Amino acid sequence: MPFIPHTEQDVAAMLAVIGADSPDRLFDEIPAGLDHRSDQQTAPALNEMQVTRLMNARAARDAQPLNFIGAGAYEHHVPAAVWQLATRGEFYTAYTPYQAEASQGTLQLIYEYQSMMTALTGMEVSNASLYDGASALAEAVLMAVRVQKGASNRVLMPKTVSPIWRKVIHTLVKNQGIELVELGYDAATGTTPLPENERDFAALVVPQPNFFGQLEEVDQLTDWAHQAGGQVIAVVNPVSLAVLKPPGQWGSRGADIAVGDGQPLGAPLSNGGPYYGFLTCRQSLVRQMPGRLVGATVDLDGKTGYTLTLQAREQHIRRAKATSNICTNQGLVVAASTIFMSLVGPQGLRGMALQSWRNTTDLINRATGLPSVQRAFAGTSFHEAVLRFDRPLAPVLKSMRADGILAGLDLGRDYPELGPALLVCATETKTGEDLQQYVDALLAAMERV
Amino acid sequence: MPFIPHTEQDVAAMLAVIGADSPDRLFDEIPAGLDHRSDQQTAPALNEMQVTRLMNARAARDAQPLNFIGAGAYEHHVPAAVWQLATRGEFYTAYTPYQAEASQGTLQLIYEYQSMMTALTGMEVSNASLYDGASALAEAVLMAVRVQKGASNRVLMPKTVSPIWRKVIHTLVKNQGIELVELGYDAATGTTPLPENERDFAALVVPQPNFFGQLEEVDQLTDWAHQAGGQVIAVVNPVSLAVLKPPGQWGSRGADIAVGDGQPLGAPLSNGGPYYGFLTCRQSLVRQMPGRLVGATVDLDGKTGYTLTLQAREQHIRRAKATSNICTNQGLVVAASTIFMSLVGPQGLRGMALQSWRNTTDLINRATGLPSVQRAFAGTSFHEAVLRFDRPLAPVLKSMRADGILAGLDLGRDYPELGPALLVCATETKTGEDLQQYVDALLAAMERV
Amino acid sequence: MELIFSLSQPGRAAHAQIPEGNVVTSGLPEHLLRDVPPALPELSELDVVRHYTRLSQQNFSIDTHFYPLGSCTMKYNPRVCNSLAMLPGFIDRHPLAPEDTGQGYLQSLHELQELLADVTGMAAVSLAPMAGSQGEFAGVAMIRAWHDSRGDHARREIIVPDAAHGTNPATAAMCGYTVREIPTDAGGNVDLEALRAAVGPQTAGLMLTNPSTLGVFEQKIVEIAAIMHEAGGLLYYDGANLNAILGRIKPGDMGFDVIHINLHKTFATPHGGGGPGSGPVGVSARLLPFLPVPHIVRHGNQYRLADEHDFPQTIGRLSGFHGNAGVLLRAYTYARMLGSAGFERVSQYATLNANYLMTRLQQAGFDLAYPERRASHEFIITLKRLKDETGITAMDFAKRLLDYGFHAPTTYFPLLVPECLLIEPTETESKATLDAFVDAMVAVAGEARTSPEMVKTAPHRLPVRRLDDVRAAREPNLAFRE
Amino acid sequence: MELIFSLSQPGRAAHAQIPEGNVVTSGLPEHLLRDVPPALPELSELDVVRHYTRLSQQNFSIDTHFYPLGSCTMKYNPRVCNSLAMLPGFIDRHPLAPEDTGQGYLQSLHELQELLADVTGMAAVSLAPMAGSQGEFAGVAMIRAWHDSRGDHARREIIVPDAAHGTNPATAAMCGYTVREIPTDAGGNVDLEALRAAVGPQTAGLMLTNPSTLGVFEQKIVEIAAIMHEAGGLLYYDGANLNAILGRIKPGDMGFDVIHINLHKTFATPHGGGGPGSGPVGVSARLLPFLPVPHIVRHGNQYRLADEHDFPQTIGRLSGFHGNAGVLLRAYTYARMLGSAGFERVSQYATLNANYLMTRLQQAGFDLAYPERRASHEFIITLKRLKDETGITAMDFAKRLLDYGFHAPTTYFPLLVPECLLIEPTETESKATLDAFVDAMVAVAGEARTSPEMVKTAPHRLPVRRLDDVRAAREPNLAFRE
Ligand SMILES: Cc1ncc(COP(=O)(O)O)c(C=O)c1O
Ligand SMILES: Cc1ncc(COP(=O)(O)O)c(C=O)c1O
Repeated sequence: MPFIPHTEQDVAAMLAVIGADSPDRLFDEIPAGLDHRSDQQTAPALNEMQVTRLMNARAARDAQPLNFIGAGAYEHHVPAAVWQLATRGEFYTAYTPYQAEASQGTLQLIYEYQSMMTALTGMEVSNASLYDGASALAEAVLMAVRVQKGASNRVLMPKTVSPIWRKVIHTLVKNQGIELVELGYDAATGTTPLPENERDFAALVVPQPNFFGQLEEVDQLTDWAHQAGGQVIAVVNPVSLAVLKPPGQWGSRGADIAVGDGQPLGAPLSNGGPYYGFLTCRQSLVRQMPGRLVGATVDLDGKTGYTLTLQAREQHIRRAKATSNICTNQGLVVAASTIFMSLVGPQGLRGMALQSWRNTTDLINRATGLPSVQRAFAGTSFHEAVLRFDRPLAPVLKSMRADGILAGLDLGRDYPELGPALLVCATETKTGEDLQQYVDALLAAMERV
Repeated sequence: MPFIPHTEQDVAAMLAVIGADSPDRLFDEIPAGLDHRSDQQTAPALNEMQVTRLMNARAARDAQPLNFIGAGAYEHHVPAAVWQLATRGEFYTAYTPYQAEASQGTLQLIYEYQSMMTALTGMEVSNASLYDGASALAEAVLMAVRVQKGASNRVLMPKTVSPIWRKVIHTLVKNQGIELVELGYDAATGTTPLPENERDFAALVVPQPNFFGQLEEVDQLTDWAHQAGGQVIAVVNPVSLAVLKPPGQWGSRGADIAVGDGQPLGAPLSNGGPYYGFLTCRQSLVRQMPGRLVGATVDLDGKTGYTLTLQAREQHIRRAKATSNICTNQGLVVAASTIFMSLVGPQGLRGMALQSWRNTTDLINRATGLPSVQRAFAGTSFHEAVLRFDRPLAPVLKSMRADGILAGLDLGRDYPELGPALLVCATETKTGEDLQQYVDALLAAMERV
Repeated sequence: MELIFSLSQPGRAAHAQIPEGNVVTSGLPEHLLRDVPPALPELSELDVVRHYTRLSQQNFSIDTHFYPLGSCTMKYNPRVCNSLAMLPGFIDRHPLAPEDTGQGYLQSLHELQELLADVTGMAAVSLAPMAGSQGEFAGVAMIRAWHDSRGDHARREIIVPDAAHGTNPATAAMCGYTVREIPTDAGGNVDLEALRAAVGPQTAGLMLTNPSTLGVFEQKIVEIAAIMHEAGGLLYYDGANLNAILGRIKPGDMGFDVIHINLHKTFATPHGGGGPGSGPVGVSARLLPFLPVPHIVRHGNQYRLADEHDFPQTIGRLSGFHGNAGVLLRAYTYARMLGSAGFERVSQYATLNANYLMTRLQQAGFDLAYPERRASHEFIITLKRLKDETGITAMDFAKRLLDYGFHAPTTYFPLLVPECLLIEPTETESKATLDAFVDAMVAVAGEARTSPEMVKTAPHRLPVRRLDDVRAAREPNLAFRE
Repeated sequence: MELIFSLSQPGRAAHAQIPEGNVVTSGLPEHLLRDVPPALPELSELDVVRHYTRLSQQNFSIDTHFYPLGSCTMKYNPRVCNSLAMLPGFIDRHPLAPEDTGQGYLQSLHELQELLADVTGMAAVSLAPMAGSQGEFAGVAMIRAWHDSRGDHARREIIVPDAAHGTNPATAAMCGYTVREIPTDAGGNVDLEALRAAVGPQTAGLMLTNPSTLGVFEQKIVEIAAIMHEAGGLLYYDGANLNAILGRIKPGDMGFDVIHINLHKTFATPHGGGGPGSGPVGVSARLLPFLPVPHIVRHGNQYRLADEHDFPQTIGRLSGFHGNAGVLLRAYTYARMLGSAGFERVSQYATLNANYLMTRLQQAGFDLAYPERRASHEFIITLKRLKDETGITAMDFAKRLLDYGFHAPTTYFPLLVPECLLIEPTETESKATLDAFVDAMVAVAGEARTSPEMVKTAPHRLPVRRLDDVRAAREPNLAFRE
């Protein structure tokens, strides 16, 4: 009986106290006919040794090639201390810190996290996390519409926001009658022009860097939206914020809400999750925020302590009128991320950002040295960029894959107008040799196809 | 400056307090000419990301074939909880528990370990560990000679004790004038006959199971040695003790000292270490024991606590007259082992022992199904056994290696008299398919060579 | 403890964590750059390790304390599930990497889909939702998509019992529904008359937790399903309490059309101080076309992620990639270690523990909310009498329990039982632990009478004493500023 | 805390850890079997995890506390060194597997050999010894083998200063030598006259720690070497204090013939509550033939373990396989992260920290054992005056420091300084931590005068109060019995 501590004597003694003659008797309130124990067909139990061998074999089968895909999930070095600390039982197996006095570890950590995220985004308040970047953006859209008190249900959504994210947002907001207005991009720069014809909208979403890795003119976009009476929702990569202007300083008043995916801050790629979404905003919007918040307070002796606060926004108090239905969030990844940010500090984060930028730039330069490969866009790209090819991509990618390289993300499906276009990313994890290996494989592919 | 927290301001402030104008000044007592900073030629510093990539590549190169070698180090399943707990910072980065009140975690754990080892070996007291099984046996030899108060300096050492261990013991005891008298083995059974001609000796060493995996007649050997006035030193595999008679019950009085290598109890194979040596003995011999001991005591409130005790045996008190020079032992592996024993319990340990026995027996039966392979010895083997071949082993092993199998240990060098002989071991980690794979590879090898 | 920021000093850094090379920003447009570096703490590696090691020690957790938090299923989280989910092949894989690089992962998740469908009696399961609440969202969105697909746009209402978890009404609202609450009868079941009165052509569905959050099995479930289906609504199963019936009763058999499962409860994945969880959603055949994507499908030995092209009627995507993949791997490993026989044992022993603890507490003088009922895997006691007699509230009681080294049960939920404690021991705790907990409960009840002041000001043995929640909310201090 | 045995109950087990199949012992001779199962505890997995998690929290450790334990070099142990040494390729390899399966491992260790030889100025280094003390054994055994090889059997004596660590005389004895102790002069150096008087044709060698255990650099080292070598003896370097001179001064240049290095000190491998350590031994050219085996050699790109056949004059083997391999991998990783520039920084900052702390404590009124000397990476204060004035001993003082959240310095070692505290801050601690430690020292010194009883009965804030060591030794209770 894996994970069950009862001995036969225990069971007998317990049944005697209850006054039941068998454990089955404890289910006697359940209507007959619902009992379906017999026909379950699952695998027999494996002991730890067996399951270990099974999963080792599967993980070994999934040994990964050299990866140059970004597109929303970034391969960064994660210091060993991060997950060794985050998976300490006291963090790993605690619940949501409802009993504050017995959860100061988690609570202080979240308070530190909130402080770091506000520092990074230049905003005033941060919540304790949402599921991921995409769902955080959806929550931000809902929040912005709430903040505008329903003055408009239209939200301007540039095509330079990740196409998958846009789909997620659609799923999550459509039932509340919110309209996502797609904004096209400038074909030359891959950035969002001022949508000057738009007037009636609740919020403008501004990605920086955008999905193509291009830098948007965030100041202009922000000021324009504010003048038009809309909120500005920034979508940012947290690592880039070591170098790029934080949303809190965009334009003359700063963005109103900033969101993004926390994955680059210490979460491994891990097939896509668990990551987490962050959401920061102006102080004045705090009561419209979704998700948990931790605040500092004092105990009976006046000593500082931390506790969940402003819970009147949340589902367990507000029920149908809550700011969101979220309950469980991504606490452990936040713990890892907080440790990560503490370890790398501003210097390390800046190094990651700039080295990733340099490597991607380097890769682009080397790749566009080949006659059949060009940059898709002018302007500045950060740590991702789009390459345009003179021939279909699929066979090129297949050839490079055979040479042990995941060359990037094929944009054909989501941006057919670009022609054969590849989104590539080389973070600080890549060496000069890796880049050369990429270019060699690319050259070989071009010769083959 | 990896791992150094000082800022420039810190350094300046510290030097000012000291009254030194530069850090170099702090070395001004060192004779000039000894300074050799300039000519060091080591690799440049790697950051964590770089060293991680380097070591990952090296470890990947060392991906291991299916292993059927035992011979002193045994592949057993180690529950994931074992090292996750043992490497918690509080265990991993504590020192030897000299300040007892600040080290109750380590001290109570060692007390629990000592209790488990006495239970397992059936002896009265256990120390807190020695370096490994081989060095523990050497310490036991020295201890037995001390116990006998120098009445004899001869120790009877069967050839059925691991040949490497015998070499280690020679290294460690020879300078104290101790003579190791080699006892031959019975060619039919691979066990040690009563050395009836021997009279003048301090101790007889008795391995169980012996290096060939054969079961010795421990009762007879023990009683004989005691009658001859010698001490008995048992050398045991701790996993086997879940099933085999513990040294404390050998013969009519039990062995006097029991030693072995703790590796099978939760230490990974890990290229040979760190493992640990255990040493248990009769209560009456406790003051002759080498190594640390933890004892229970009480604090000022009468509450139970644990502390290092009987330190008057040790080098830091007794100096040249200490029972051993050992200081640092193998604490962390003992921590892992204690957690391991708690997790598997008597049932799990018995399962490991019997399943290993069954698998090895099964393997032997399948292998000796081939005409050219035979068992080397009659009698009972436990979870290792010797196969004898009709042809040179090297090409057979090479062929099996090419098929992804480490077939066992070639005994040719240490026991040339056996002819082509292979020591094989199949622990509980091996499945029926693994055994079949072995036999298939063996068959293929026999056809090839 | 000191904040990490107070350990910071300008110029300090964990140098081993800094990428090589000194890159300057020239080439990046000045006006898009940040002028001052972010105020992250500047620390050595030792500072960080020491701070978070010590901080962790200030938590109660399953690994350190009995944690009988009702509705949360704080059972043992096997350590091996963590190590296996962290294997390089799994954690190094980019979610957009070609599917041939992730067959081991996809196979495991496909098997998990099948296994969950089997154990819940549903036609299919999607692993996309990232927690229970997102599972609810997916489920209710599918209910809406189904009605819409039939042109039945009049159904704008979701019914929830008053005992329901807050996420249920909140989710219904997120899906654009209005919420109608129905009462619970004296025995802890849904008030059938009220339900009959509530249903109509406006009814989209009913969200039900069974066993309910009152710790009892909804005995009229078959009738409820009939009422609902007759009215044209669908039945949603909140699977937060699946641990109580795992391997014994299938929600599908009770007539539910759509369900979610909290893997971080029933399937022992860690709560991590607040998440991540995973809330797979299961559907009956008629809701299949609406499943969220991506969905893992199998072709012979090959596995792939099916998407909008395969499921044109899907409610869509719920996350940037594929949900909380690492959590799913942990749940899968756990499920394989249980096997089918193990599933049934989970609910059996969880129920045994709850009924034993309930009986012992009743015998010790505590008032049960539903004394005539069996406990499911949890049960409620009410301290109303104690409060009337001593002024000690459920919260005071809970805080004092912490001093005894026990995490408190859930307090003040469900809302309809006054001064309640919702107690869920789970199957992984031993009788000895339950007995020790009873002793502590009795001791605190005694103190409530003998030294109420002490109980009111508890806890006394924790890193902080009673915290001022009101002040936290009145003067929000949500981030450190120099 | 309760012992693990008190949680045990017959029939309980962590079932996921039990191998499949029900094997009976028939076929094994009855008389060789055990009659009752060993009294190991019977527990669930949760019991075990909870017990050892809580137990761990009762320790001070580098990861939780400043730990200025003199002579022990309690510096930060980088976490990455642990993860890398635990990679499957490394931990799954059987030590007797063919060498082609371990080239990654062997290459790393070969590079470690070279790197240690370089940084110590020795001709070669063997990684075989499993801790400092075994390194000493190997070193002294080589000294003996060398004299023996020259037919010089009269040299039966090893000289050690009175300040030496206990392992030095103990090791000399284990190698069959008699030990002659020589005194220290007032300045903390070896008394040269005494040394001159002690040497002779009976002298096999001298064991010296430099910087010495008194926390000062042995200034006459060049003369000492000359005296020794003239007398025909060899010079042994106890490298426990190598952290003080790493990357700056090479023992080989000081004239040492053989040295050991404590990797678990200078190379930051964890102490693990008592080990494992590793004590590589380095030799000058003339001792090369006697190196312990196995020794890693390189042929082009291939690495292998050389043994007795390659080193016929070897002193032999020290362990069943090849020493504490996993510890060596950790040290190697650490060394690569430092690089040569990093080595020098270690000694520089360790020395800076020690001198700063020494100066601050002196300014705060503490008595230094050697006020005229520089501190090496550690230094000694003596509380003799305090004891005379207040009755508070160094041990009382140490215990009270624990209450302030600092591990105590080494007490009563070296033996020749009365009421001494040997304080080693290491390079990985920040000025802020050192300042906080000074505050605590000052506070305890104040308490020694104002509330001596409190200091004498300290600690007061730890899991236990002062333990009765005398009782532990008088009535040894070394194992739990039902
Ligand atoms: C009854 C019930 N329903 C729904 C939920 C929501 O699940 P989650 O927290 O995973 O979003 C919970 C968990 O807290 C619950 O207890
Ligand atoms: C000066 C000195 N020499 C030798 C040793 C012995 O080293 P080990 O404990 O590694 O055997 C120590 C360590 O305690 C020491 O401090």
